[in-house]
Formats: sequence, C-alpha cells, structure tokens
Amino acid sequence: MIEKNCKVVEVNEIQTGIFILKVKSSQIAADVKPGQFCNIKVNDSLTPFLRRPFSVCDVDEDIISFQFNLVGEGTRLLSQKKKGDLLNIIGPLGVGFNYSGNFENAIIVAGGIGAAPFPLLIKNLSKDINVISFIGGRSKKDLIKYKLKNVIVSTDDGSEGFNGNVIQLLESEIHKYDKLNIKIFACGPNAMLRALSKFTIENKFDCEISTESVMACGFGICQGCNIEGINSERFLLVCKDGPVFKAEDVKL
Amino acid sequence: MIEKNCKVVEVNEIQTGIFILKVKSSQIAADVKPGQFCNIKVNDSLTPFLRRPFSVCDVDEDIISFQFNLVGEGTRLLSQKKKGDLLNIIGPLGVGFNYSGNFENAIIVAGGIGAAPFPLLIKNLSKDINVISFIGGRSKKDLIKYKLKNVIVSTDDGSEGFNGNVIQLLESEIHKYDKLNIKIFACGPNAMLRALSKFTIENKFDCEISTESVMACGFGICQGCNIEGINSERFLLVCKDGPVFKAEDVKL
Amino acid sequence: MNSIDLSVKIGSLTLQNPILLASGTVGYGSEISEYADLSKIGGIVTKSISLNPRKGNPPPRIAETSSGMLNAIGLANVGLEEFIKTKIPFLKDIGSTLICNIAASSIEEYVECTKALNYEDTVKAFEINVSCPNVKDGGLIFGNDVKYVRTITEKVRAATDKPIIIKLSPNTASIKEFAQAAKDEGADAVSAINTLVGTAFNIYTKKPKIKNITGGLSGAAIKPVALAKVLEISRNVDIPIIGIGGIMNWQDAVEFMICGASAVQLGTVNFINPNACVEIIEDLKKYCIETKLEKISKLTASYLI
Amino acid sequence: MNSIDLSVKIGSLTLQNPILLASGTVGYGSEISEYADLSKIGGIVTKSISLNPRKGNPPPRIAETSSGMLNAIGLANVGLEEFIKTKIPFLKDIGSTLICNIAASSIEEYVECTKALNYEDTVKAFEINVSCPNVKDGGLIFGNDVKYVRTITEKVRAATDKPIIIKLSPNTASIKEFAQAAKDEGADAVSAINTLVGTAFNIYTKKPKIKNITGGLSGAAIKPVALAKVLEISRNVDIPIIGIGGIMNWQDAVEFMICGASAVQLGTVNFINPNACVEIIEDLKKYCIETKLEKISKLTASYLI
Ligand SMILES: Cc1cc2nc3c(=O)[nH]c(=O)nc-3n(C[C@H](O)[C@H](O)[C@H](O)COP(=O)(O)OP(=O)(O)OC[C@H]3O[C@@H](n4cnc5c(N)ncnc54)[C@H](O)[C@@H]3O)c2cc1C
Ligand SMILES: Cc1cc2nc3c(=O)[nH]c(=O)nc-3n(C[C@H](O)[C@H](O)[C@H](O)COP(=O)(O)OP(=O)(O)OC[C@H]3O[C@@H](n4cnc5c(N)ncnc54)[C@H](O)[C@@H]3O)c2cc1C
Ligand SMILES: Cc1cc2nc3c(=O)[nH]c(=O)nc-3n(C[C@H](O)[C@H](O)[C@H](O)COP(=O)(O)O)c2cc1C
Ligand SMILES: Cc1cc2nc3c(=O)[nH]c(=O)nc-3n(C[C@H](O)[C@H](O)[C@H](O)COP(=O)(O)O)c2cc1C
Ligand code: FES
Ligand code: FES
Repeated sequence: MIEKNCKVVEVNEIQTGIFILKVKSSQIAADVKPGQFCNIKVNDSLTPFLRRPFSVCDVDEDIISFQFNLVGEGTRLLSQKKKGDLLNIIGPLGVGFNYSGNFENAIIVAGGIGAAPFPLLIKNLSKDINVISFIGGRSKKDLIKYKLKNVIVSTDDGSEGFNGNVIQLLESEIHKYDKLNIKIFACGPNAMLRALSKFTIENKFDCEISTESVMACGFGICQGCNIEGINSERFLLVCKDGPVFKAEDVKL
Repeated sequence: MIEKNCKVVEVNEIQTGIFILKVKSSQIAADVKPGQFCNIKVNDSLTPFLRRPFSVCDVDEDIISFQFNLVGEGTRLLSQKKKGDLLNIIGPLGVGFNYSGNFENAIIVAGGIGAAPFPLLIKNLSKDINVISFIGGRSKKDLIKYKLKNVIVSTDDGSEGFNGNVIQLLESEIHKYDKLNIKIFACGPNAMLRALSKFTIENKFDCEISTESVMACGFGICQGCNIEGINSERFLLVCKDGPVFKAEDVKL
Repeated sequence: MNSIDLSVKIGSLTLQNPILLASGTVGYGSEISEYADLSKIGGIVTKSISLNPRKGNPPPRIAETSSGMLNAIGLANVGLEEFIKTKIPFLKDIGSTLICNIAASSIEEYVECTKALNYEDTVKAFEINVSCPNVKDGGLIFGNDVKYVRTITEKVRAATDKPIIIKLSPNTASIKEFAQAAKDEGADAVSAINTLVGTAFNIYTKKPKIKNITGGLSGAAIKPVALAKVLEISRNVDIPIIGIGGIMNWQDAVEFMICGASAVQLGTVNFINPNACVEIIEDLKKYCIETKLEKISKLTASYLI
Repeated sequence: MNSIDLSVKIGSLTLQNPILLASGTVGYGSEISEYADLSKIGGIVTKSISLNPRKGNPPPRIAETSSGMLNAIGLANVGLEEFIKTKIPFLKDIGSTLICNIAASSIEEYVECTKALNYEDTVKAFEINVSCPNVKDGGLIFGNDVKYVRTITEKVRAATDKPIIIKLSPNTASIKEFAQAAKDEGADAVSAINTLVGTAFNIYTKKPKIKNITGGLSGAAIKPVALAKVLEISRNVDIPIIGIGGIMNWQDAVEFMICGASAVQLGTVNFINPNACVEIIEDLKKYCIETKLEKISKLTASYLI
C-alpha cells in the first residue's frame, strides 16, 4: 500500500543521534504487525534516489512511529522533517514476528538501533507473557532503551552493565528461564545475529531474527535484497520472505 | 569570491510567483555593481546539480537581495528557504551596467522578471539623472514594479497600460526625450532584447542589454554560456564578458 | 478532446498506450499489481526467462548511486517450466499485453525458449535480451558482438511468427550497427537500452558494493545516454524502437518518443513509485491535450534537428 | 602523523598529490585561481589545445541533467601560438605541475602540437585527447578505433621524451584494448574517462537542448561507469591510470584510487565548487590518518575482489 501524503506529527531526538519520527497514517497503523517495515521516500527529489526502509517502532491510534539513527543523507533529511511535512510511505511490508506460539518468556535481543521494532512487539504481546530485553551497544551512549521492558544491558567497553557483547550476556543469563517456555526475538547487526543464531540453533531455542539488507523496492520486484536460505536452490528475499526469519532458516 | 555561509534574512512573495530573497553578505554587498549577478547553490545535495544564476536586485547595508520567479526545481527550493538557512553563493560575477557616461535620462526597459537588476541600478545612479522605467508583461499580473521609478507599463493583452509589447511602447514614447541625453538599460526575454537592439542600433541610441544564457560555472571556466559577438572569430561569454553588453556588440 | 489516441504500433503489435514495464523491474507482475492497475498500461515485459531456473548472483546485488542504482541480479528466474505453469495464468488475468523477455546462454537455448512459449496465446511478443551485463555466459558476449546478434535474431525469427524485439546493449561504440543487424534478420523492433556497466566500492573495506564486482547502471542518471542511443538508431535505421533508460516521469517518456521511440519502458522508477506507470499515462493524455496532439504516435521521431 | 605522503607517480612524473584539474573544466587556470590556491594541487591539465584557434560550437552548449550535465563546447580554444604566448606565462607562475592536453583533427596535427610544446619547460607532460565526443573531425573517430589510438600514440611518442598520457573514450565496448594499445606504443599512462555521449530534448520545441544535438555527459551520474572502466584497465593492463568522471568529493577520489587510479582529475565539480580541489586534498590527508595510511599511493588498485 502506498500512503502518499502522510503528515509528520513530530521528530524527536531521544538521545544523541537517535530519533523518533511520528507520522499520521490510519491505514498503516491499522494494518501493521510487529517486525514489519515501511519504505519511505525521504524527499521528493532524486537525491537520495531510492526509498529508505525502517521498521515500524510503535503505533498509537492512527500514528505510527519510526526509530532511526543518523547514518547518511536519507536519515539526515528525515531528522530535519518538521510537523506538517508530507512523506510518501509504502507499507506495511514484509513478514513480521510470529508471536502466537506457546511461550511464557519473550526474550528480546537487540544490538544498537536493532531495538527499533520491539516497542510494537511488546505492546502486542499478551499481558501474561514475561518480557526480558537484552540490549547491547558499544558504549553506554549507544544503548537504546526506548519503550523496552525489563532491560538488561551489555556494553563492549563496560561503561554500563555487562562488559561484553549482548550474546555473551544472553548466554550467561538464559539458564534462568525455562528453555521450553522461551521465545527469542532479535534484531541487530549481522555479526550479532550470526552469533545468536549459532547459539540458539546449537541449543535448540526458538528464535526469530529480523534481518537487514540493501533494498530498492521493498516489496519483491527488484530481487536486490536476497539472502541465503536453507534451500540452496533459490535465495530468499529480505523484503518479502522476511525481514523476520526463523534463525535456522537463513544463512547470514 | 565564494561566500560559503550566507544567512538567509527573509524570503517574501511580493506578488504571485515573484519572490524577494534577502541574504546577508557584507563582502558581496560591498563589491557588487548594478547588473552583476551571483551563482547560487540552492541546496547541498546533487539535485539540482548546478548552481543557479541571479542578478543582484538590491543592496541594503550588508544585505543583498535577489528577485526571482518560480520556474523550476531550483527556484522552488529557493522560495522555501527560511530565515537562518545558509546559502553558498559565488559572486559578484560578470560585467554590470556602465552608467558613468554623460546622459540625463536613464531609460529602463524590462520584460517580466527582467526587472530584477534595476532597483540597484536606480539606487546607484546619480540623483540628477531622470529615470523612466518601461516595463512589459503578458498581462497585468506579470508586471513587476518593485522599487522602480516613474513606471510606464505595457501588457500584451491590454489589461494594464499600453496594449502591446514594451518595445512598441518605448518606440512610441522615446521621442519625448532628447536622444543625445538618453541611455537605455534593458533586461528581459531574448525576443524583447532582439527587437530593442534592432531599434536602438537603427536609431543610434546608446543602449546596454543584460543577456541570459544557460550557465554552469558562472565565472569563465566551462565555456558553456557563449553568445555570438561582433568579432565572429570567437564567441563572447555571458558570464564573464557580460551579462551586460552594448546592444551593438552582440548578436542575439 | 476526449478522443486522444494513445495507442501505438510496434511492428504488427498494437499497444493501448506506449507505457510498458521493463524486464526485471516488475518480476512477473503480481507484486506490482497491488500498487498499479496493470490493465491500464500498454504492456508488461516479464523478468528475463531462461530454460532452467537461475538462482542469480549472491548478495549484495544492488547499490545506490547518484540519481541511479547498480544491479547485478544475475538473471535470477524461475525457469521456463515454472513460468508457464504458475506465472502465465496470473499474467493472462491482468488484461495487459504480455511480452516475454528471454535471456539465454546459448543460441539454442534462445530458440528452445521461444518455441516453448510460442504456443502460449497470452504471450504477444518476445523481447530477446542479448545485453545483460551481469552474467558470465551469454550476456554482453552476445550483446557486444554484432555477429551474435545477427545469428540470434535469425534463429529466433525462424522459431516464431510473433513479433520479436531485440534488446540492445548500450555498452558499445555504435548501437546503430546492432539495430541494423536486428532489422536485417527480421526483428520487428529493438529496445534500447539495457543498463550501462558500472561499479562502486566501499572506501573502508575496499570491497565492491556489489558481490559480482560490476553491475548494471540504471535510473535517471543514464537518461541522456539512453536518449542518444535511441536517437542514433532513429536517425540511421528504419525499425521501431522501444525507449528505455531513466524514465522517471511523463516528461521523460515524451522526450524518448521525440527522440524516436514508438513506446517506452519503465524500469527503476517502479521501485520508487510503483504506480508511476498509471500516473504517466494520465499525464501523457494531458500533454496531448495541451499540445493539441490527437495521436500520441505522431510524437515518435518528431525531433527538429 | 604529520608525515603523510600524498605524492604519486605517473610513470616518470611525480605529483605532489593525486588531485589534478581536468581538461576543459578550468580553462587555462586563471579564473579558477581566484577561488583555489593552485599551488597546493597535484597539477592542472589545460583545455584541449589545437594547432589553430577553434571557435567551438554555437550556443546552447550545455544542459543540466540528473546529477550531471551535457556539454558540447567543441574544443573552443585559443590555438597553439596564443597558448604559448599568453597562457603559459601565467601557468608557469602558479607553481603547479602543468599537463598540456592536445586535441587534433589529424595525426600530423597531434605531432606538430607536441613538438611545439615540447620546448616549453613549463609543460611537464602531455595528455592526448583522442576522445572528444563533440567535434566532427577527429574526436571519437580516433577514440573509438584502436588502430588510430595506436598510431597517434606511436607518433606522439616519437615526438617527445616527456610523459604522455592517452585520454580514453568510454564510448566503447572494451576500454582495455585501447589502454593496451597505448601501453604497447609507449604511453606512460592513460586517463579515463572522457564524457559519455548523451542528449536531451525540449519536449515543447522538440529541439535538442544542445545545438550540437549530442553532448558529453559528465558529473556524478557517470561515476559508476568511470569506476568500472578504471577497474577494467587496472585488472587487465599494466599501465598507470588517471581516474576521471563524476568525482565530487574526497570519498569519490579514494574510490577511484582503490579501483586502480594513481591520480584523479576533477572536472564538473569545479563549476559547482571551484575550491573542491583544495578541500579534497585536506580531506584525503584526514582519511590517510584515519585509516593509518602513510603513503596515499598505496591506495592505488587496493581493491579486494
Ligand atoms: C527491513 C529494514 C528495516 C530497517 N529498520 C531500521 C530502523 O528501524 N531504524 C534504523 O535506523 N534503520 C533501519 N534500517 C536501516 C536503514 O534503512 C538505513 O540506516 C538507512 O537506509 C540509511 O539511509 P541513509 O540515507 O541515512 O544512509 P546511506 O547514505 O544510505 O548509508 C550510510 C551508511 O549506512 C550504510 N547502510 C545503508 N543502508 C543500510 C542497510 N539497509 N543496512 C546496513 N547498512 C546500511 C551504508 O552502507 C553507509 O555506510 C532498516 C533496514 C531494513 C532493510
Ligand atoms: C546572468 C543571469 C541572471 C539571472 N537573473 C535572474 C534574476 O534576477 N531573477 C530570475 O528570476 N531569474 C534570473 N535568471 C534566470 C535564472 O537563472 C533561472 O530562472 C533559474 O536558473 C531557473 O532555475 P530552476 O531550477 O528554477 O529552473 P529549471 O528547472 O532549471 O528550468 C525551468 C525552466 O526555465 C528555463 N530556464 C532555466 N534557466 C534558464 C535561463 N538561464 N535562461 C532562460 N531560461 C531558463 C528552463 O529551460 C526550463 O524551461 C538569470 C539568469 C542569468 C544567466
Ligand atoms: C534490478 C534490475 C533488474 C533487471 N533485470 C533485467 C532482466 O532480467 N532482463 C532485462 O532485459 N533487463 C533487465 N533490467 C534492465 C531494465 O529492463 C532496463 O533496461 C534498465 O533498468 C534501464 O531502464 P531504467 O533506467 O528505467 O531502469 C534490469 C534492471 C534492474 C534495475
Ligand atoms: C564543459 C566541459 C568541457 C570539457 N572539455 C574538455 C576538453 O577540452 N578536453 C578534454 O580532454 N576533456 C574535456 N572535458 C572532459 C573532462 O576533462 C572530463 O573527462 C569529464 O568531464 C569527466 O569528468 P567529470 O565528471 O569530473 O566532469 C570537458 C568536460 C566538460 C564538462
Ligand atoms: S527490496 Fe526489492 S525485492 Fe526486496
Ligand atoms: S557559465 Fe561557465 S563560462 Fe560562463
């Protein structure tokens, strides 16, 4: 679905370099499932040329929000949007998290801006599910806790919480929960997801990961976002078959 | 001279589609002569790719102003500038009007946005020179009188003033002034300048015209703004040899 | 003036309007049909098909560039059999002219694919891709050698009575020779252009941004080159041309027609605005009204030079 | 780390840094010297010179395109005699390496110009332009025919002991053959690329936006194509390469060096930011410090593929 004239409600820098962009779209708000994303035209000129994909971070009535960090021209332009500016958004896109299973503990694992999709997931989880959020960052200032629950942190430099990466932290903590009652939901840099997948596959945890890739279209027509899956005869598409996959279904 | 961070003071739409952009630059303000122009980077992305040339319209202490009409992407972006935005400007550029001669009547002839350079010229003319401004437009709403003196108008559709083009108007009025004491300064569409040049050359009026051309650099390195001059062995450059030429020196 | 005639002819093929969707940029039509009403467009050219399924190149396959993008998908496709079984039925239903694009690694494979698809009523014409820059076998080895283009055209011509369109490579000094060869061997039209060979590198890892090292450059950046190629063919060879390359809006489509194109294809723009095709058709109507043009086909090669 | 070595070698020619100004985009240096301190740059390549003055093409000669521009200046220049008399004295004073670009309509003219300029101490090297797309005589007739490139290189080589750089056309299927020919005949380096042939039309007047009909496409839009050409030469021919095409900032310059360029030239960017050359040199220093690179020349062909 294309929403042509989504009004920007506000853009907030919640911590250095991390922004929340709120946009009005009753249609996307009604349809979106946690883990899905939107493909946004950040301005109406040819620079940047392509849309930019962002996970939906949260929904509040007819307002959707995105969480992003400033990395290049596209996110710079987004960060400068003002209330009332119009955005052209395609979404919701892709396959989100499957959180319908039979589990009691939802374990969230997020590296840096990988925290983005989880506020909506947490909001949508049934109330009796226990949420624990493991988040990692290079340093204290890179930790994003926005709207997460029961946060346990790790930093590479030890400036806050566990001194190490978030997968090491998870490995040292996960025995506290009953394996059969756990489902892990993860998003973050590829290196993190790779380490996590290795751990969860070896230890037979139920784990879903939200992957990233360069994208042009975001809905399956350019074939640019391929990722190696278990069926080695064809690639999977991050935008259509994902971005969320079972850890064991993809090779990172 | 490049002025990197000229602060926008204000942008005003003075009449439908016609804007005045005021920018702070003490250097350009100090150096600019009437008829000179600046080459402006309208934004810091690749779209539009090239700078856009605009005549300096007026100077007020350390503030220079430009008058422009909305024709495409570049002028659209300029029209949306806000107070405090920064512009990268090269200028002042080119050869402006020569108004040092021995004349009593300065006759200005402007078609449409061709009125842009004249407020500064009028301001710089010695006080005892009599200024008469002939301005033309397709229709009443296209007439730009901003900061002009003793305005006499023509419209193609007769909606205001003389019914016809501004050169016809000039031809019918000019006998009122002593030929030897007149200098004509003109700016406007090529068709207008062509008709004017024909008239002033045939009738031996002293006439300077401000010409236009596509431009890349604006200061003589791309050779893209050539115009046929009287010396047929080489072209003249609008940006460096002009934009103001004696009517008899160029072939339009 | 409601009687604007937007229809155009490409040899014996009549299209309801000149706006086609380019091969490889709309898959087999199903995803984009959620964004655009495909029954309104002139036609759809499907992703290049080969005899057997192709997995395509490993990731990353695309990279953004200034006003353009690089791709090295590597002709990933479901293969002939699956295409006939599962894709054609959907394409039959959308009610828009179907042009099948074929890319092969050998002359025999081109012929075999053409013959197999020749039986499908839904397939109204073939576009023969001799110009994919992103595969090791075939691709530019064919597209940059006029002898191959000649032979492929000749053999495909013998295999079908349906219109055939040869899709030409821009990565050559003289595209007119290729168009002439296609014409000589009985092609109904040529399409120009496929992507330009390009690359991009990450300045910290020093690795190419595309795993395949080079990719094909498409998008607004290449429009001036594509227009020059279309004009070159138009001024030298008497064959219908389908213009492709960097069309982002109706103005670009008109510019291609003025330079000699009978119809145009939209590629990369579909990724940015999947409804561009329908919007452009509406805008073309307005342009015709504004410029008092009753038949859009009169635009073709209307350049004044 | 103040000891960053930015110097590079192009055959026997040493440049204080890899940033050169491209032919035709800085005239004879005087205008741009008001915006940039030319004593800081690696060198300046002057506007193509021919034996006799050339008026160039009638206006309009340029047009803006998406992330680029078209030009058909048509090698307007003051001619050899005037160049030696009035331009060289200024160029001597700016204290930056002078490379003289020659464009001619015949092989004899190339030789004659080279011989005449060979006596000028200020001229440190020659760039032989066999690739101008905007003139009827010479230009691409030479640049797209490997035999001509071979002969021109051979004859120019015989006429001077100074380094010669052959400037190659991208409008060909296989630039490596041209680079190989240049090398075989004793060229010290090749520069790549000149502009791509392109065009643009006004959709209301139906006239070309450039009087010459086609022009040369330059600017950011062509960078991926230029990089691919540089990489193609680098991987196939053992000759120093000067990279040109769409460089807008230091990142682009680094990308060209990674792809195989020993030095680079800035063209269109000079029109947009006439001080770009000096800024890029400063930024290259920072990149070297950041990536712990002591000699920038180590970047050349450092691609990991
Ligand atoms: C499905 C999906 C969901 C995403 N959700 C979010 C989100 O919720 N919040 C968020 O901040 N970001 C998210 N991203 C990443 C986001 O799309 C990029 O950060 C953004 O496109 C960068 O745009 P830019 O123009 O600012 O940077 P660019 O100028 O395009 O790039 C700047 C730097 O970032 C790198 N980069 C660009 N795009 C990506 C990418 N897709 N993956 C990895 N590196 C990249 C480039 O290589 C370059 O080094 C998501 C990506 C995908 C595919
Ligand atoms: C020396 C000089 C001084 C100028 N002074 C002024 C001024 O004071 N006020 C003002 O409003 N304009 C002035 N112009 C014209 C101004 O530069 C253009 O209107 C502007 O560049 C258009 O930019 P754009 O991106 O909005 O339009 P574009 O998208 O570039 O073009 C929109 C339309 O305008 C036409 N166009 C663009 N540039 C020119 C041009 N230079 N001449 C004729 N047609 C053109 C295009 O062909 C197109 O049809 C001057 C031009 C020159 C060369
Ligand atoms: C992602 C992508 C995939 C493509 N795949 C094919 C293909 O399979 N077969 C083909 O003939 N052309 C293919 N092309 C080329 C396009 O059909 C078109 O010729 C080219 O992109 C130029 O047009 P554009 O600038 O409008 O995109 C592909 C282009 C892109 C961008
Ligand atoms: C206006 C203009 C004039 C040019 N004139 C010449 C020329 O006289 N001789 C030449 O060898 N190249 C000429 N070129 C080509 C440039 O030197 C350069 O190869 C090309 O523009 C690509 O680099 P860029 O994208 O950085 O501009 C010219 C380019 C432009 C834009
Ligand atoms: S982004 Fe285009 S297919 Fe996935
Ligand atoms: S605009 Fe570049 S020389 Fe005049």
